Amino acid sequence: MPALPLDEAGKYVAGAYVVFVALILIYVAIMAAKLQRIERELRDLAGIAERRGETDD
Amino acid sequence: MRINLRTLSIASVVMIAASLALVFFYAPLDADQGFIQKIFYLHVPLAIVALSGFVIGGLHAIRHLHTGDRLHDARSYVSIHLSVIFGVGVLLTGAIWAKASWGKWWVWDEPTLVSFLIVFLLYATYYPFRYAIEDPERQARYASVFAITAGAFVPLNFLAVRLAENLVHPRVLATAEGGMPAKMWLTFLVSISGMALLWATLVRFELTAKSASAQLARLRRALEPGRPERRAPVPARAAPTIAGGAE
Amino acid sequence: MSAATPAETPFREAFLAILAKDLRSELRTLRSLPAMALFAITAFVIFRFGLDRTKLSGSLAAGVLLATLLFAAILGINRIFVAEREEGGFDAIRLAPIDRTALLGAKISALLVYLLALELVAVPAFAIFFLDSAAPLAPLAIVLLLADIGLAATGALISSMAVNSRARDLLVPLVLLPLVVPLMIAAAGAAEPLLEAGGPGYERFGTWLAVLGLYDLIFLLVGYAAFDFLLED
Amino acid sequence: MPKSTDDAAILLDELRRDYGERTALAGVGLELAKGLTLSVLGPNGAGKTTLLRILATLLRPTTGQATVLGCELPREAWRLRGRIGYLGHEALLYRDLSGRENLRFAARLHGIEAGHAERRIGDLIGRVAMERHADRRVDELSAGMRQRLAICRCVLHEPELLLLDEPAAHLDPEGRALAEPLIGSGEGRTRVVVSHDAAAALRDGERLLALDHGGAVAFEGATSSISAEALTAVYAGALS
Repeated sequence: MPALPLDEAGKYVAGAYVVFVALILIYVAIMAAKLQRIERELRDLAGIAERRGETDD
Repeated sequence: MRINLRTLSIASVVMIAASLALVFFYAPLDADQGFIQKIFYLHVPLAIVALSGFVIGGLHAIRHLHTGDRLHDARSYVSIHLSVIFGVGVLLTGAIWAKASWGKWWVWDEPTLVSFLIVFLLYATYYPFRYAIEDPERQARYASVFAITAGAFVPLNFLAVRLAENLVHPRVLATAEGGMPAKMWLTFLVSISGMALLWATLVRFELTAKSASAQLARLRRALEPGRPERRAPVPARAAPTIAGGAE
Repeated sequence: MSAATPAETPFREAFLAILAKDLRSELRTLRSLPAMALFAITAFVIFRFGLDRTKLSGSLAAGVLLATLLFAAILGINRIFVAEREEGGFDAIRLAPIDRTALLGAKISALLVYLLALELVAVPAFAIFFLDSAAPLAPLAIVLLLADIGLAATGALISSMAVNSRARDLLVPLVLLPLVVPLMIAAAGAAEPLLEAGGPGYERFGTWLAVLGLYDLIFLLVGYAAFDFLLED
Repeated sequence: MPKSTDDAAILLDELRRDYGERTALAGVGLELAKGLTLSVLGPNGAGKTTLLRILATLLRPTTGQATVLGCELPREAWRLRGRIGYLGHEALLYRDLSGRENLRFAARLHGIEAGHAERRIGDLIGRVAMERHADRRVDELSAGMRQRLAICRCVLHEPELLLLDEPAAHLDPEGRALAEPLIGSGEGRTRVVVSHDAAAALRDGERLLALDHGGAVAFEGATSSISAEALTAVYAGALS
């Protein structure tokens, strides 16, 4: 198979690298959603801890 | 596993940047494949790292069964999880490479890629398998047995698929087996190191996230003892009413 | 210490007890075997019309036969541990002074008996439906026996785990199918020349038998090593 | 940590078992001498069955010490198997086999020589008055009959320690009377009996372990040191 001309080949190579970057970005997005959930829970718990501190005094 | 997450992150960024620079500005054009061959530096490291990750998942699973320490199960799970994600990348970049080289998105006579598909299909069942088992301790043990079984499967599968090929088609990586120029080798080695570092970083990242969730659940239990836990199969009962009443 | 530790029941005795129990149960209730055989015959009929062929040979014959046997086998594999799970057999066996591997060994053997019984019906039916001569059947039996051992080993291992999950009937085919791909590759590789229209050929027969044997060995060993952990709680 | 003595059948120290996030047993400690009966009392979900399953080597403790008949669990569990008679909620009988076939199977697993096993099985079936039903398939039998067979299975191999989870369940008065000589407190048997009935627990056992929700110990000691009224009062709200 003869090598593809550069402009043709470039599309495929770019495609492959875009796939790789996209995959990592999707992963980051999923982890970001998880982080947000953790943050929400933490805020919730911090509120509980604070309220408890007030009633104990 | 002792290097901290920050160092690991920086190292993988540096290594991947270096590998990209080498791939596009240093490595020579391949005589047969031309520019298309650049996919090699992405596809092959992804595949090797994913397969190594599966094997590492199996090794952690052995340690888990050996010691009974659930930490090893978490490591096994995260290793397999990231290798599955890398596996998606392997199949997609493999398809693109096949299209560029042969004009078809999928070819059945490339044994390495076909083997990888089968391995990927097996590991994709790890999730439904794992989450179908309710008791967390048993889940961890069964998942470890799965990881070990699948780990033994990987080489056997490569052997069988390789033998099934009548070796009519020359392999794409023939250049890699024959005399690959030193510049290509260097680029390849840097690429694979970068990919391995990326994998390790993400494993650490995911483990840290898992641990954070677990600590959070612990905190919630400590702060709200009476509240039913979300993931517990049986809700915890109300506080004891009869403790100390036995006088 | 007053009482001495009672001797462990010999492996052979425990193995035979469990195997005999399983076979007696199956003979009495016929829960798995008729369903497996019926499934196989019906699948042949479906292939007859799906492929629109009245004669099969070579790779097509090997594929139809092996795929049918595999899917029929899954029916039996699904059920092999159900009695232990639902009727307390796991507990009873774990309370006894036996090597737990005897349970796995007995289940693998019981599955092997089921598979051989299935093939005793399905393979002659396949030959009558689709083949011109019975010549390939003898060498085919060797291939099927080796494939059955591997299928029984992986099947028993996966089934023992699936039976303790929420999705028993789903997990066995889901996990087992990719796991037996190498087994199918090797069995099909050996069976294809055997079933050629011009009479059985033996191209790379030895290589494929070696792969089958290797597969059997590896998964028997994995089962042996891992099974104890599956019974703990 | 208490030291193991020769006449202690069971020695527990800070025994704990978690199922994931949920605690089933939270630090149980006790000692039971050979020849005595320990009654275990508690509301549903207090870890009674969990305790019994740990003692039977069916479940691993999460933390803490458990020594049963001189074997440390779970490390020496293999030495203990075959010396315990366990009667759980489930009869542990195969429904497609007859009672006699089930007992023969159990005897083979326990390595009992065939001739001896046949005599022992015949004797036991007679003692629970199941001669007429022993050759019927278990799925044709009533719950009470299954329980009688389960009792036979439990004592078939002449265990040194009986672990009984509500042994009277499903049994009519006749069945209870027949079961008593086999699994009752006579003949110096060492027993752990899980019960729902406070009065029966006090009557049957020398020692009492009362568990609370979440597997906490509410009372542990000699049955003579607590009156039925006090115990009933303690459990009035919790027991159904």
